[in-house]
Formats: sequence, structure tokens, C-alpha cells
Amino acid sequence: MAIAREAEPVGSLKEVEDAGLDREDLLQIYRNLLMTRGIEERGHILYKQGKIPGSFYTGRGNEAAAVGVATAMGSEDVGTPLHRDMGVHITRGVEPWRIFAQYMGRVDGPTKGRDGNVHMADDRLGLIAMVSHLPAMLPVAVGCALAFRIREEQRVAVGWFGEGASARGDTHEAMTLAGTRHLPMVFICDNNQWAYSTPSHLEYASEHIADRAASYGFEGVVVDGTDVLAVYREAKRAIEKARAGGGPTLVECMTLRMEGHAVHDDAFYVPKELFEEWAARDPLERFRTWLREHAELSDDEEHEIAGDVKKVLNEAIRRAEESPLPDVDTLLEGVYATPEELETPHHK
Amino acid sequence: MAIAREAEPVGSLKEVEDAGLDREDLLQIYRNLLMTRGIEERGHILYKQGKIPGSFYTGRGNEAAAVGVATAMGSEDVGTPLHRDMGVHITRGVEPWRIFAQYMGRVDGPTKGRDGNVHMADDRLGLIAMVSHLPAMLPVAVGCALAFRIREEQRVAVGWFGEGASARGDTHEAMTLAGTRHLPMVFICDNNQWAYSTPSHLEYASEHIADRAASYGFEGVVVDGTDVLAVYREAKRAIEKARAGGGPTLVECMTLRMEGHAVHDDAFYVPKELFEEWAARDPLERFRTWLREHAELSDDEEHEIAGDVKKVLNEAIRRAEESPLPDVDTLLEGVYATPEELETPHHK
Amino acid sequence: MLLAPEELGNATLGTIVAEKTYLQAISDGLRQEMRRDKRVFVIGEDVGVYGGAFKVTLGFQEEFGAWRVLDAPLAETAILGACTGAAIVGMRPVAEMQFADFISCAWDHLVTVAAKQHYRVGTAVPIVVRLPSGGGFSGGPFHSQNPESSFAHIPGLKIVCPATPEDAKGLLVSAIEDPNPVLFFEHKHLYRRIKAEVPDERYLTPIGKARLHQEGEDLTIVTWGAMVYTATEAAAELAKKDVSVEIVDLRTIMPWDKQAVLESVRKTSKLLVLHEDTRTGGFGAEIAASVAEEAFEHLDAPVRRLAAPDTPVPFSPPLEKAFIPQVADVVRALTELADY
Amino acid sequence: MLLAPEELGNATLGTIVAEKTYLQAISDGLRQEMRRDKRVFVIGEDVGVYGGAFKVTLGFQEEFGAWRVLDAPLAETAILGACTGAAIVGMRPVAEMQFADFISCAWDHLVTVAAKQHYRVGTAVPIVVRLPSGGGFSGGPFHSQNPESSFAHIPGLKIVCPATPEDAKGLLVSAIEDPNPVLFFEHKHLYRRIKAEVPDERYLTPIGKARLHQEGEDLTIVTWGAMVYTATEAAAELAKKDVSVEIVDLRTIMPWDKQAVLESVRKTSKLLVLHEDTRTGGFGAEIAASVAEEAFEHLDAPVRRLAAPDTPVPFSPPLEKAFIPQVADVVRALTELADY
Ligand SMILES: Cc1ncc(C[n+]2csc(CCOP(=O)(O)OP(=O)(O)O)c2C)c(N)n1
Ligand SMILES: Cc1ncc(C[n+]2csc(CCOP(=O)(O)OP(=O)(O)O)c2C)c(N)n1
Ligand SMILES: [Mg+2]
Ligand SMILES: [Mg+2]
Repeated sequence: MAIAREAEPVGSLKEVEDAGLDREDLLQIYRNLLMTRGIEERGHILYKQGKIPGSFYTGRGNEAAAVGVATAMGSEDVGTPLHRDMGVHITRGVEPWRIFAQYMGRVDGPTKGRDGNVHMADDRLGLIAMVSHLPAMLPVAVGCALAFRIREEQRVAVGWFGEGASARGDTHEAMTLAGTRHLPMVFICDNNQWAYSTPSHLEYASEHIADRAASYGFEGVVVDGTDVLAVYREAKRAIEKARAGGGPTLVECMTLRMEGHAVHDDAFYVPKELFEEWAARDPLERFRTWLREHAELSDDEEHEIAGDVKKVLNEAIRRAEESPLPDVDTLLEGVYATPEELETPHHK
Repeated sequence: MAIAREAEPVGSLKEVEDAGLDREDLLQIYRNLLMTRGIEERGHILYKQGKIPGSFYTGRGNEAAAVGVATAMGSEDVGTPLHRDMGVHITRGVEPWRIFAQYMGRVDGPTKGRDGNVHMADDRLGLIAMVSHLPAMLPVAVGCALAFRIREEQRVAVGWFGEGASARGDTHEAMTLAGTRHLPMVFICDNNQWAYSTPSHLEYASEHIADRAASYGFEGVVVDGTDVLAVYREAKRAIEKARAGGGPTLVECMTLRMEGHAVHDDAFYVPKELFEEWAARDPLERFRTWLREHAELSDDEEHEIAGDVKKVLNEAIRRAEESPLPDVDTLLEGVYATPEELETPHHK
Repeated sequence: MLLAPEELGNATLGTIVAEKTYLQAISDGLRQEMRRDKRVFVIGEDVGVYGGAFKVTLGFQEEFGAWRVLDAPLAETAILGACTGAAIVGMRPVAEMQFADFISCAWDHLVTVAAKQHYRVGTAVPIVVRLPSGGGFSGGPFHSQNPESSFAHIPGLKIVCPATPEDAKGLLVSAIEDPNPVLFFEHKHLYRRIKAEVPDERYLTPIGKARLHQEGEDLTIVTWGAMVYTATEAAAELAKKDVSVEIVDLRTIMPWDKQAVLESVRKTSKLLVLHEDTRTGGFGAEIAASVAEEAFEHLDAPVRRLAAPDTPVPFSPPLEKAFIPQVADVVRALTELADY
Repeated sequence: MLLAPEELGNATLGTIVAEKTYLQAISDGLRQEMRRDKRVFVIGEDVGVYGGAFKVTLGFQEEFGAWRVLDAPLAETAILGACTGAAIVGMRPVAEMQFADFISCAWDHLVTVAAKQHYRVGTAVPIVVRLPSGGGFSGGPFHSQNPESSFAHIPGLKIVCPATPEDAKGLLVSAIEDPNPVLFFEHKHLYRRIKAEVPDERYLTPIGKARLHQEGEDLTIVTWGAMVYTATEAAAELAKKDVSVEIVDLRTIMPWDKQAVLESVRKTSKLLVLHEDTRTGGFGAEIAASVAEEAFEHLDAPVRRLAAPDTPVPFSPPLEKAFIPQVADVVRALTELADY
């Protein structure tokens, strides 16, 4: 029994303009999608070249969901994106070279080499760095929303979780607190159908994750996560509703994880046909086609954007490789914060 | 939006007989209700007399819910009752004197003085002792159901939780595992409207706790917890459904906690009118009236049962008071189990 | 460096002081901070209308409103996770666990997120978790624990365990000001039993500094929390036999004041480490190991540890009494040490 | 009492042995138990179709079916809580945490329910939790930890940390037979790097007994897990300088073999405690404190501890290398101790 609303795909340019996006915004979204995928593709190559230590994760297939939601956020809003949400970092403005520096464990990554992968965020951009433990950042996001509510600010917190992590108690406690207090909180489920090798039916037993929103006292909506504009529209609705005091929403973005869990995993357990089916719905291709059909994206524009992204990436990798590895003498620094750090809080 | 089914009250004797209870069973239920309340009333007196160390909790108002569910359980079924569920222990056959011994920290209590209150159970009767941390026993109950499923036994596990504890992650994880694996598990929510001083709307934001069952892939039902026969009927349905391979059910028993959280608490925060309203629905009175109207309970029978219960209680307290306090030389014993204990498992 | 008794806290001369229980001192300190700093808010189970299980926040909701004194759902991870989030965006949350025992339900949040966020990404997490802890009243295995040792192994956390009303207030203020997650252990047995003078004005007792509870020459006891009083009684017994015992009240477990302990041990040459928590892997081991290593040449006897035995906290009064270190146990240990 | 190297495990003469990796030894031991005892089942994230993140249970689901090799939801408390329930009604569950780090999410269940149920009510909880742990491959703060010390303070739990393939198999069998909750730490760095002869037949390596990894006269190192190999390399360096180092592989942390350690220290008079986990409040403190107390008269030098510093595990290779004790660090510590 489905309880949540299932969102329609986005049709016309008119509809998009009603949702507050002009053509520049659309091109920026396109650029962000390309940049997101580009970073992860380049990262993958660097990884194979042995330049990235540890393991390596990508969000291939999830670019539209991440970029769509982040585009809907206000500049003062905050969020806790996860390992498939590179698009959120890009959209919020993290400089690509710093991401490569992070991947390679260099001092110019947001964690200065203390952590790897997408375990990072630039808090000046309103993002809070994830931990591995899923979805431990959801209650933290709810806490941000609580602070906004206490201070009566018109700000919203956005928290991400996977359909696998939906099984954990933290997801429930976060939704319970947000729901009982009607906090300005939006929950985004990156539902990519697999949690490592585990299929959805072993993680939850309802039709949709969004169905459970009703039992937390708020709305749930399921959206095609490959349709960046539909994701944007639903996220925008949810965020503005929260901002207006309407309480939380759970937005479930349906995608397929288009690669293995991490690069070591060939995803043998995912049926081939499923990959083929979702490859045909590639979020970048889909948006490119839409832009051509509805927003007159020209060949020239397309090449310009692609060329620009490529240049940024080349330059970013170069710059990241120049960034030094951390000095071992810094190993013991920063276990504890100093009082001065609270004098200039990243966020008021 | 209510999603769960709301159960009807029980009407006729015929209906009850269809549910598998004969007149003897009905009188036994009545006796168990009296015994349950009697134990807690006597316990309260002993506490005031300074004979019970620590604190003291009762389940006044929840007797019918506890006895109703336990009556529906099969002898090979197992359960993890909580601090309002004395009726479960009584119905499963724990000897009252051992409960008083437990209260008083004597060696003949099920925990031999190591733990107090209702933090006890006799595992030979298929009950597993609760811990304070709520609802930490729910995943444990699910594990029993998992074992039954693995071994393909026709047994069912019953797990209790309060509407307050419904907010905790353990509740969610337990329901997720039970739901995704269709385990022979019945969840009982003792919804007594308060969690210590916290009202329900701060613990969950749906109309009913049972509404959430749908998002775990199983059925939810709300029943009047003061109607022992309705509780029995719904628990029986749920248990037999689970036994037949139909998966879990969440049965929510609506009551009011008729006393403070524990004896030190005068429950000033509960509106007086609410107490008055629910006092008029006292589960014992209600069932007595029903027995008189539908099962020809006579004055003689009533007096006989009441007298018998009183005798048992008097004798139980006497015997418990004779039970010694634990010998301090035993303090270090039993932190670890010995291999021999596994030779004769309490439960196959 | 040890602070002598007269230097305690930062109370300046001329301060108005009043006799207060340990509980009142905590309550007053918290109220003062909330009046002073709008960023401070309180969240926990039953802290609002009810004023908390121990009534530390009684009357707070009337004064500060329902959004600064929040009755939380029964969900410890939500409570502490929300504190971390709120702290990151500029609040100064003070959470109450109903009993310290229940912090086990938020272990992951504390060790995984709160403790590591600053080292990993430079994000400060200024939260305080108030933890009514300790036994002595037949609370049984789940309402009597002293879980500080488990946390005292997690870099990034701070842990304070005040023994006196004055320290309780001053350390709470410091904990709220501290830019890190601070676990604030309040010993339940001291709540209403211990009464002493507490300055009315605001003051900070430094985190990480031990307090010289009692000067002595022959033996040192290092301890904290309710055991400070057990130690005091035992020392009085020893004094009758002309053995002079110095008592160092550690006050802070993370970071602990090793210099103060070493200084005392260099003077007395003999050390008893005493705590109410269980022995194996208890924080006493860290202290004993450190002192045995760093004061090796100064020790006239092995460093002794006295702690609860390695069992859960039993409920029944005779068992609980045998479990928690008693004055007689401390006297015995001190006597043995004196005779070594 | 120390077991000499040739007495390792209970492998009788004439046993068929084969070269196996540490990982294969665990896998084989588990498969053997599952074939032998229908009550044994495996549950964890991705242990079924995928064979586990490290492929320890590869092929198990084909052999034993989907109800004895259960792919669990991403819910550690559900996994371990369910193990406890199943154990209470007669099963012998073996859970896998995907990484040891994630056990923090089930801390409450382990310390509150599993560890205390037997002491409180006499209900045995025979569960095994397999924990791929340890660093050395840029896993970062959450895929490299050695969380044994936090648990080694909780009465009711047992903790084993095998270093060799033979011990890994024998201790796993013992853990499954043990009527108590056993945390079984498997060091990830040893999985495929360490290969040695392992008997094919079933045998039990006793829980609670140390293993004399290498005999020596001048100094003792007590350690466990991957650090056994670091210690071995360091000892080889010292041997060049004619300093003879005895290495005691503790194998079990709870209960730890204090007698074996004391016996070695009485012989060598000098002890280095070495572990990969962080220092403050680490289990090394318990060992050092105990030895310093009980072998006080036998020590010619203070007991030294060498451990990771008090920070999260850093990701970047140079930092991680500076974090995890290296052979050179051990050599330095041993040399200092030798020169004391
Ligand atoms: C608490 C916890 N347990 C286990 C893991 C190991 N793990 C990392 S990612 C993953 C699967 C996550 O699935 P999902 O939430 O659907 O996110 P996805 O990776 O599919 O985006 C697992 C089990 C973890 N990170 N956290
Ligand atoms: C994890 C946890 N946190 C806090 C407590 C303290 N506590 C004991 S009972 C209680 C209220 C429980 O409410 P509910 O689940 O509705 O059960 P009720 O007592 O109303 O039957 C609280 C907060 C606890 N037992 N466990
Ligand atoms: Mg997924
Ligand atoms: Mg309740």
C-alpha cells in the first residue's frame, strides 16, 4: 500500500520558471551535473593510478538528485550530504581542487588529510561533514533545524540518508524529533535500490520509504531521482514549506547506483537488465535532452560548458597534486577545539 | 490520518467462545487480573513500610492488556514483558511469593537479589527479563522469532514496548528486521498516554502508534486496553497469524497509566479529568461487570476467587519475607555462564 | 600544579556565598548561564514540566519557555545528535540523560560524531551532557552506574566529575563555555546529602585541574565524585593511627591532572587510586599505570587500586554495599599501604 | 601458565595441516562449525550473496541456505539484539560487523543486555560478534579502529584478538562454544598478509590463555593482534644488539592471562605493553597497572606503554603511519627500556 505522493515528471520550461529557475540557473544546473560526474570520473582514474589512498566511492546515477536538492536550498540553509552527494558540495560551491586534495589526503582538502573520500564538507558553505556511520548525521541535521526553530530563524536543515540506512535507529529518532516538534527539516532519501550488496526488500518492507513519513506526522513524496527538475521542484516545495513553518517533508529520490558500492565492487549481484534500464535514464543525458528540447541548448553552449568543466578539472587536479601531504608534526593538533574558535562561529 | 484498524469491543459470550475461551478460562482471566493488581497493591504497601528497597513501579490500568495478551500466547511461545506487565508474569505462572521476594531483594526472587522491581522473568516460563533501557528487549524478542523461523518451529515471540519507548531507534530496528523477514513476531504497545511526565504528542506525531505498522510491511491494530477480551481476541489473531507464517502484527493497547510513573511521582501533570474518565473504565471492574452480565458470575464465585487470591497473597508475602537476603560471598558469582548451563537449555 | 583549598574556583573575596546542596549548586549554575546567554538551552526527557527526574531544572520551563527547556522524546541519540547539530550552528546545548546509565544509547553519536568532528574537519561541538550517576540507594544494575571510564578512552571528549557543590557549579559553567563535548557526571548520592557554601556570582572552575581536598604526608589517595567523602572518612580513621593521608580530588577525568597527582606522590611515595566504577579497565588503571611509570623512582610501594569488583551493580542492599567501596575497605587498603 | 609455541592450540600429532591465510583460517573454522552444529548461523550486512565485505563467508549461503546465512538490514542493534534472542532460545549466532568500527551502533545492546543478562537473571547469552578491525591501509577514522579497550571494561563480555591463523581458527571455535558473548576481533591487516599452517581438523584454542610468541631473557613485550608482528620485527633488531626479547601474545583481552604476563616479567624484569589502539584508557593501562602492582618487587624499570596517540585514526598515509606504532617506535622503546 503506497501512502506517499508520487511526484510527476517535469514537463515544460514554463513549469520550471514557475518553480523559480531562469535559463541561467538551468545552465548552471547542467554545469553542476557535469562537474559532479567529472570529479568522480577523474577521481576514479586517479584511484586506479594509485594516487588516492584507501577506497573510493562515487555517486554515479545520483547526480541529479544531489544537484536538484542543493539547488533548491537557500544560502543560509544547512545540510548533511552523504557519499553519493558530491553534487551537493559542487552546487554549494566547494572548489573542485579541494575535493581532489581531499581524495589524495593532502592538506588543502577540507579535512586536511585527516579523513578521506567524501567524508568532508566546508562548513562555511553550510555543509556538515559526514561520518561513515550511517545515518549518524540525520539527528545532527535535526539539531540544526531545532536551533533555527528556537531562534525563530527562517532557515531550513536538509538531511540525507540511503534506503539502506533507513533501517537504522538513528533515522527513526531523527524523524521522531523532527515530526513531534514540526521542525524546519527536509529529509532526503537517496534510494538507489542497493545498500552495498543488499537489495531494498531486506532493508524495508513498505512500497516506498516515503510511506513512513505519515507515521512521523509529515508528508512523504517519491520523485524520480534522474529528473533533476522534478527533484528540484519537490525539494523546493519541501524546503519552502519547512521555512514557512509547515514542518518536515520526506523526499525520496529513486535512482539506481550505477556502479559498485565502491570501486573494488563489480556489483555482480545487480541484474544486468536493471543497469541497462537505468542507463537509458542517465540523469545527465536526460537533462541535456530536456535542455535541447525545452530550453534551446545549442551545440555551442554545450561544448562551451563541457570544455569549461574539463578545464576546471584539469586545473583542479594539477593544483591538488601540488598540495602537500600533511606534516606528521601536526598529528596531535586539533583533537580539542580552542575557545577562540567559538568567537567566530561558522554559523550564527 | 489513521491507518491502523481500530478493533471493536467484545460483546457476547458466544463471540468469546469462538475465540477459544471457555467459562473456566474466563474465570482464570478474572483471577489473574485480581492477582496482578493485588500483587502491585501489596507491593506498594510493602514499599511504604520500607520493606522494598529502591523504587517501585506498578501497572495499574494495564492489567487487562497484560493478562489479555499473555492468555493468547501458547505455552511454547516466548515474550519480553515490561514494567507495566505484571499480568504477563502472573498469567504465565510465576509464583507470587517469588515476585515479592524479587521486590524485597531476596534470594528467592527470579534475579536472586541482583536486580529489583519487575526487572525479572522466569525463563522456564518462556519469559525473558527486561532491562531498564527501553525498549532494548524488542530486538531480542525479534531474535527469538528469527530462531523459530530458522528452525521452522510453530512458535511466536511477543515483544512489549511503551508509547514513549516507541521513539527509540531500537523499536524501529526491531520492526524493520521482523517486517523484512516476515518473522513470527507480535509487537504489543502498552500505550498508557504518558512516558513519565511526557505526553504522547511529544513521543510520536501520528494518530496511533499502530499506524506505523504499514511502513514496516505488516498490520497494525488499536484496541481498548481496558477490555481484556478484546485484547485477548486481537492478540490471539495476531499470534495465530504469526504462527501460520503471516508475519508480524503490531497491537496497540490504549490505556491510561493510573498512577505516577513510580511511587515517588504524584502525576500532577496528568489532568484530573483524564484520571476520572479512565477510572470509570477500570479493567477489573469492566470485566467483572461483563462476567456478571454475560457469563453469570455469581456473588459466591466472586467471593471465592477474591478470597483465594487474598490467601495466596498473604501466604506469598509471608514466604517471601522468610526468604533470606543474598549472601555477600555470592557477589562475584555468575558474571560469566559456564558451559554446563548450555547442556540443558531453558528453551530448545 | 595543585590548587590549595583556599584557591578553589575563582571566587573572589567579598563574594556572597550561601549554603547550597550539590543539586542546588548545579541548578543555580545552569539557571545563571541560561539567563546570561540566550544560546544555552536544555533538552532531555522530562526536564520541562516535571523539572527533570531529580528536579535540577525545576521551574526552568516557566522562566525560559518551552523552546529553551525542551521535553524530548525517549530517544537519547536524537537528543545528543540534536545537541551537536544545534551547537554547530551556534547554540550551547545542555542535555540531561535521565540517568547516566542511559547514555549507552547515545554512545555511537558521542564517540563517532561529537568526539571526532573537530579533529576531522575542524568543526567545534560545544555540548554539555549532564549525567546523574552513581549508586548507593538500591538503584540496581541500570540506575547506579558510573560510566565515565568507557568514555575516558575516547579522544575529543572531556569528562568532569565534581564532588563539591562549589565545583559542581563552577565546572558546569566551564563545561558550557568549553568549545568541546563535555560529559558532566553528577553523583546522585551527593545531590541532597552534600551541602556547602557556594558563591552566588558566576565563576569558572578550571577543567583539567585537580583539587587538593586534604593535605597529608604519608599516603596519597586520588579519587573523584562520591568517593571523595568515603576517602575523607577513611583518612580520619588513619589519622587516629597517626598516618597522614593526602586526598586529591581529580574533578576532571579527561583531561586528568597528572602533574597534580605526581606532585602529591613525589611527596608521599605511596598512592591509592580509588573509584566507584568497576576495576578492570577502569580509569584507575590509567592513573595507576601513569604514576607507576612516571614516578617509578619515587614509589615506596606499588600503586594500589580500590574499585568496585567486576560485576554489574547489584540491587539488593547487602550486595550493593559489598560492591561499592566502603570506608572500611579504604581503611584496609590504606593500612596495608602504610605498612608496606 | 604460558603455553610454549609447540603446544599451540590443541592440534594433536598426525593432524593434517595446510598453509592458510588468517582469513581462510577464520572462514574454514566457521564453516566447520556450521557443518557440525545446526544451531550455528551467521548474520550481518552483506554476508550472504556477497560473502561479506572481506569475503570471509564467501560461498556460505550456497552451502547453508539463506536462513543460516542472513543478509541483515543496515541495523547493528537489530543484528546483535536478534543474536541475543536467538541464543537465548538455543541457537549459536555468529554476527559480523562490516567493520569493527560500526559496533559502536550496538554498544547499548552489548553492555546493557548481552553482558549483564547472566549475572542478573542467570540467562546465558552465547553469541559471537566478528569484528574486522585495525588500520594500516588508509581506512580513515571509521574503518581502522581497534575498539577492544572500551569493551574490556564491561564485565560479562569476553574479548579475543588472535594474531595467527591457527589461533584465529581455534579461538573462533572456542568463541562459538563459549556460553557467553564473545567479541572476536579479526585484524584486517592480517587477513591476507599472514599465512601459516593450520590444522584441518577441529580444535579449540583456549580463551584466556596467552601464547608465548617468542622466548627471550632481557625484556618482555606483551601485545596482541597485528602488533605481534611489529613486535617480532623490533625484537629481531634488538637481537642484533644482543638484547633478547620475549614476546607474549595475549590473544585474549577479557579475561586476560595475567599469570602468563607476570611469569614472563618475573623472568625479564622489564615490560613493554604495546597496542595499536590509542593510549589513554587503553587496555594497556590495565596491564601496566596490574603488573606494576603485582610485580613491583621484580621490576628493574618502569612498565612502559607504547600505543597510538590520543587522536582519531587519520586517513592520509604519512599521518596514519605516524599514528600506528611502527617497528622503529618499538625498537626505540625497547632500547630505552634495555638501557634503563
Ligand atoms: C552504521 C553503519 N553500518 C555499516 C556501514 C557500512 N556500509 C557503508 S555504506 C553501506 C550501505 C549503505 O546503503 P545505503 O544507505 O542504501 O546507501 P548507498 O551506499 O546505497 O548510497 C554499508 C552497509 C556503515 N557505513 N554504517
Ligand atoms: C533508553 C531509556 N531512556 C530513559 C529511560 C528512563 N525512563 C524509564 S521509564 C520512562 C518512560 C517510559 O515511557 P513508556 O515507554 O511510555 O512506558 P511507560 O512507563 O509509560 O509504561 C523513562 C523515560 C529508560 N528506561 N530507558
Ligand atoms: Mg542504497
Ligand atoms: Mg507510556
